[in-house]
Amino acid sequence: MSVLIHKETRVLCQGFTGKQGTFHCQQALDYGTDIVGGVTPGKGGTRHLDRPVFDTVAEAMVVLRPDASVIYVPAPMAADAILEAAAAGIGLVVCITEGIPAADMLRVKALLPATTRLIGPNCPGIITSGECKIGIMPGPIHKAGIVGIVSRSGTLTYEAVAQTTAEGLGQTTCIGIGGDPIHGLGFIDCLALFEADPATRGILLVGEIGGVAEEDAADYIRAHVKKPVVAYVAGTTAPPGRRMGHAGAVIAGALGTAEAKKAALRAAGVTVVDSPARLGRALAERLAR
Amino acid sequence: MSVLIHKETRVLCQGFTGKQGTFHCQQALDYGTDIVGGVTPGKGGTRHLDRPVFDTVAEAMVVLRPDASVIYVPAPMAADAILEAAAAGIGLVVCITEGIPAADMLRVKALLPATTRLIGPNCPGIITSGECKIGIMPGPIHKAGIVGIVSRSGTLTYEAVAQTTAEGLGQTTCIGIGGDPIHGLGFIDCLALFEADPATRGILLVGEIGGVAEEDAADYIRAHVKKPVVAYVAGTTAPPGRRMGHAGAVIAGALGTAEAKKAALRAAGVTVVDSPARLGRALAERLAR
Amino acid sequence: MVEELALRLHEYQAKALFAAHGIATPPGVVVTAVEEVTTALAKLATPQCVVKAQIHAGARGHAGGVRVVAASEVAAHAQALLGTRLVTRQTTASGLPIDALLIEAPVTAASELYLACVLDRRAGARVVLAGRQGGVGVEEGAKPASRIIDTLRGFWPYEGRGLAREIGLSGRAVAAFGELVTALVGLAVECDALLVEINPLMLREDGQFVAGDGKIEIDDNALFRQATLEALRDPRQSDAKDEEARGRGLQYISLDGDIGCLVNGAGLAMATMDLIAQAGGRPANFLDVGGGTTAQKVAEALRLLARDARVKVVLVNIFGGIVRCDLIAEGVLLAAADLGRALPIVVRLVGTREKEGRRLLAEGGLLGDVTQDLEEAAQLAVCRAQAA
Amino acid sequence: MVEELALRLHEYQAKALFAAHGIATPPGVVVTAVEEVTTALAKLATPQCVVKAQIHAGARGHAGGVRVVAASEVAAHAQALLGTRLVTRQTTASGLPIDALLIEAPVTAASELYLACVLDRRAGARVVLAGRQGGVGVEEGAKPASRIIDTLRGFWPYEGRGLAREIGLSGRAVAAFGELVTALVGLAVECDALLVEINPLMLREDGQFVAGDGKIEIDDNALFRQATLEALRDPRQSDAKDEEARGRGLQYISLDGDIGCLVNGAGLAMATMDLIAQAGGRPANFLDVGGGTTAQKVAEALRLLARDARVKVVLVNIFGGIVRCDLIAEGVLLAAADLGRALPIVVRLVGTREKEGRRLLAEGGLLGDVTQDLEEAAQLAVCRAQAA
Repeated sequence: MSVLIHKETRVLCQGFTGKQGTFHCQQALDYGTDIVGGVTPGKGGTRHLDRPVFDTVAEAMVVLRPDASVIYVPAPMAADAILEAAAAGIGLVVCITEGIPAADMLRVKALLPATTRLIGPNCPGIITSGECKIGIMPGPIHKAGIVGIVSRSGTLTYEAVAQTTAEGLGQTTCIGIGGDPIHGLGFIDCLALFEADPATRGILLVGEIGGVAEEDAADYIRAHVKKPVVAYVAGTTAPPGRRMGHAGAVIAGALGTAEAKKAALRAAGVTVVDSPARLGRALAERLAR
Repeated sequence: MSVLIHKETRVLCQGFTGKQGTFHCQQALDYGTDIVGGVTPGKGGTRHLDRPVFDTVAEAMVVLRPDASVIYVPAPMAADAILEAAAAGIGLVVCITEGIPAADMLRVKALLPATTRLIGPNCPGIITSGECKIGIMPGPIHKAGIVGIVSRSGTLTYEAVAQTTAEGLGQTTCIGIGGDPIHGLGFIDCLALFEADPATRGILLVGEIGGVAEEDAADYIRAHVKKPVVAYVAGTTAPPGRRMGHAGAVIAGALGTAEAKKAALRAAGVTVVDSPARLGRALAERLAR
Repeated sequence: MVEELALRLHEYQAKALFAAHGIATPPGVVVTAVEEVTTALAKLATPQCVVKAQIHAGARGHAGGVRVVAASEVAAHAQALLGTRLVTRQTTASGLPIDALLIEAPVTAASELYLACVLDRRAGARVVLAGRQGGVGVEEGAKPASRIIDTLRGFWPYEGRGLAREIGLSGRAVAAFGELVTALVGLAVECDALLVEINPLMLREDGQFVAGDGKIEIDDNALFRQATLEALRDPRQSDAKDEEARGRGLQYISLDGDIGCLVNGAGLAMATMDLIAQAGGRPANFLDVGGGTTAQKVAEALRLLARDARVKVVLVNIFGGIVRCDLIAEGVLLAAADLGRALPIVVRLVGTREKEGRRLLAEGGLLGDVTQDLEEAAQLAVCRAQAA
Repeated sequence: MVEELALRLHEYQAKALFAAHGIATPPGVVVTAVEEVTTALAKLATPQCVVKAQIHAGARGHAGGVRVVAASEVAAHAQALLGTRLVTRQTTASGLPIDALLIEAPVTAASELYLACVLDRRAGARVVLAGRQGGVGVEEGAKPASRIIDTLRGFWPYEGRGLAREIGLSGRAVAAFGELVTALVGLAVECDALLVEINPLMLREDGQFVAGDGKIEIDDNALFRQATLEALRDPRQSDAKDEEARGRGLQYISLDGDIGCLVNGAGLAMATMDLIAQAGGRPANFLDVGGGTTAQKVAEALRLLARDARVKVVLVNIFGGIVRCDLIAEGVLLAAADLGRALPIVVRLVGTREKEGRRLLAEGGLLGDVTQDLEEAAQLAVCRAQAA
């Protein structure tokens, strides 16, 4: 079992023939992902990586019936690509592209139908270890197992993965939700998925300072998550941000600092580690209890 | 009985203290309409026409609990006024203002909640004869009776009213839906209301060339309206419009001409008169059958 | 006359807006005098030119208003056109003045398409129309593909690419079309346009699009926030009386009969025309005084109507709602003195302050017919016109 | 360092945008040299002036960066400020350069309010904040009223009037506030601003509002379509190395310790800082090479880090995903030669092509510590820094 994607997931790539799309789709194919084809406007009818290319997602949909789409198109066109996938009826859209204007994501968020889940943008993607890799994470560090991982930070996700692999726990699914201010799936969505997945026995959550997503996740965990959760919040020692004028302080109040996040998570029964190097160990210990 | 408004309807006025608002609210009061107060931003707390004035509709709502609002604010602010009334929870908004940009009305149409009915803009308003007058129509020509009137044209509405009064039929309710390209209630909405109103025994429909609202109304009448309907379509001899380039022809095809409208209405069992002076007589004859 | 009121732009003005919104147009220069032709040709540096008369009407090609000319012949051609009036199928018999010419380099197109964004009453939305077959054949060819634009969602490039595929485009043109349609809709929204039309839309061999012609109509109601577009108004393309009426806050429509009509409301105007036609007559013009008028304004309106030499009788047909009949009567009396006996007046006056109005007319000794009956008024006007 | 990346504007630039969007600002002139003061004063024609140092930091008042001065004293005051650096509570100890002064006529305000439009992560929307109490006391006073803006619906003037009533405004100020907030939100949307703040917002006796100060931050990700705003960038208000890194497509953050850090990803950067702090050390700076880097870029990044005189050791902490460890190793070796023995390097390299990277480092004879352990790397770096 796993979350959102698995061995049978048929994956389409938007921005298939570009440099990023080509490289990461090849990696995904090597990992065993069922990349069924791609979309590049103007290249419809050709083939790439031995798979068909279409001008539009709608046309690809008819022929390939993909379950998910991964987006590598440049930032200025990425919002359009997300909505194109959603309009064509694709249920899971993973947007890797970084640098998308926040205003574009506001519109995407407002227009995304309830039938489409978005992961990202500006994220490493999602991987079900040993089955399906949609994104840019290094495949070899993953190992099929029992830990669900959700992370706001790209590189720190890999730390968490490597540690659970090293501890022999392995992962069910690992989701990088991305750190952009406006994004798709959040901590709570992923926690709910992991809680409901029988194969997932423990959860790692990697947060960062800024915003209040960790505090909200803590509230959710207290009320709805029975599985053990271990968390790390990056930025305990980061200097306070000077941006957002008074508005940031006015909106967030005392929330948003690493200490506030850690306290909230601990109060919800989460094991919070102070070192990102101890995520795997701490979860192994929680699971051994 | 009547449609939408009656003796008990509590009416708020937006743009209450302006020249138009003042004049027509006084007329409405003279007619017996229950104008409960008004809104003029910046004049909250004062009184006008011996009624309270508020800064916002939301504040007026709390105190006055109006059922309907009539709008006399200038065109650039009219869309804002409509949405303000809707957001405050007013169920019927009558916008008299003319000259509202079509783009503003597109947004209003897209944002208007299902719980608010809009009449207009650029219309004479709505009147239930002898009970409640919301708008700029001359009160004295109306007489309580049995005819429901719906009209796209302002002045021609008065012709229809005067004729039904002269014929001794009188009116239940008369609705001027306005001639702007993007507007609130349409022919079909009003036909449905009149069909459902026990007091309304016959219906007058006044249309114009352009658009396909009369053709759509004809389809509706054939399927849903059992009461006798008499119609006039202005513009039989008007020179063909030269606007809208090829786009108009492409969209409308053969529809939109007076002949097409008349044919559609006749095919739906509507008595179509060629002279606007014969609406009342024709309906009296239909009712006498 | 029930059409949405709109400010119409010249082709060269539309193309300047296209260029500002990233829509390619052919290299072109506008000239308003023959002396400017040399400089224009130097800028274009092309052996052949397309010379296009800038008037507010279509069907210019058949009328000689669009012609391919050798560079050496442009000056002579410009001399022949500038300052004259062009009559096309879409103008009146007197045509429209040619005050400017657009001189363009010719574009070699692999094919000609049709593209427009128009406000659609029925849909209650803007609609995009895209046809594989453009040019004069658009109305005869296959029905263009269309997309209703959700006002809040807006139009996205992928929808344009979908349209491109639907009308059979492939290769580079697909992405280019997506961008093009998005830009066109963006222009329509930003400019409060009721219509933006590119016909023909030229598709070049390299998959790029060029706007061969451009038609833009701006919502009159939005001009208060579109000052730069209002400045593009060319009053010389309208009837002088139309512009004068506009300046006085009235609406004027010129027709080809002999009865001058003063009414309130577009619906009543059309109804009056229908009744006049049924009685066997034809209106010369219409003046809509709208709501909230004054006696002075009514008088001015009547004088404006009477200034048309074809007018043999004036029909005043007013159903007073906001408009007060007594003010109308005052205005009629004010003007009647100037108009004199030579021009009969028929007055039909009902509604608000109807009695006061009729009393004023009686007391003022109006030398004309006064009635309350709509059909009778029309018949009287036709009789008087035929008798004149 | 996890804050959204943004282009910050000067107060005078913000106020120019305000004016263009119909938001009133005090009469003001910008001077960049003492010679311009005379002309500026002539334009303002006011006996007293407010002289405001234009730097990218707040709390200028206490630091002498905002002062009311008699017109006759402005030149001397300008002379004293221009070309110096201003240190405030919000700057580093070295402060920021004063290259321009905004000279304004004083505004007499009945009261000072707070108004902002900010992108709010939690709401997933823009949010308007309006406080009856502005100025420096905004964070201490009553919590401002707020409205989450529905992205598709947009913000309407009536919502601004509702806010006005909610914070206790009445009379003329109600309608004015509705227009003001609508204009502010319009500016934020048009300019892709993450923040637009007016503090204080001055309310005059006549019910009109004037922007006393202005802070605008533009979404870096949107600058590709905001060319006119990008042109407002003042690189002198940023750390020179920050700007150099930016020019090379890197992200640089200057701190106050002695360990130079090269990482990939903001999360790993913060985690590295946390680990260094736990080991008892402090970073001097951070350079994030991001994804898709090259050996050459890594070498340049290392040289940039080492150029900071305070740096006693460099810590390279990379978890290769898109980034390939072998390229990082190549870059480290390229730079190591220049850096010399004097500057120790600690390398932690795991992930994509980890083995190849470590082999390259071993073969290249790197004179430094290489480890795979995250905590060990931080501890080693702190030890080396303390020993240096």
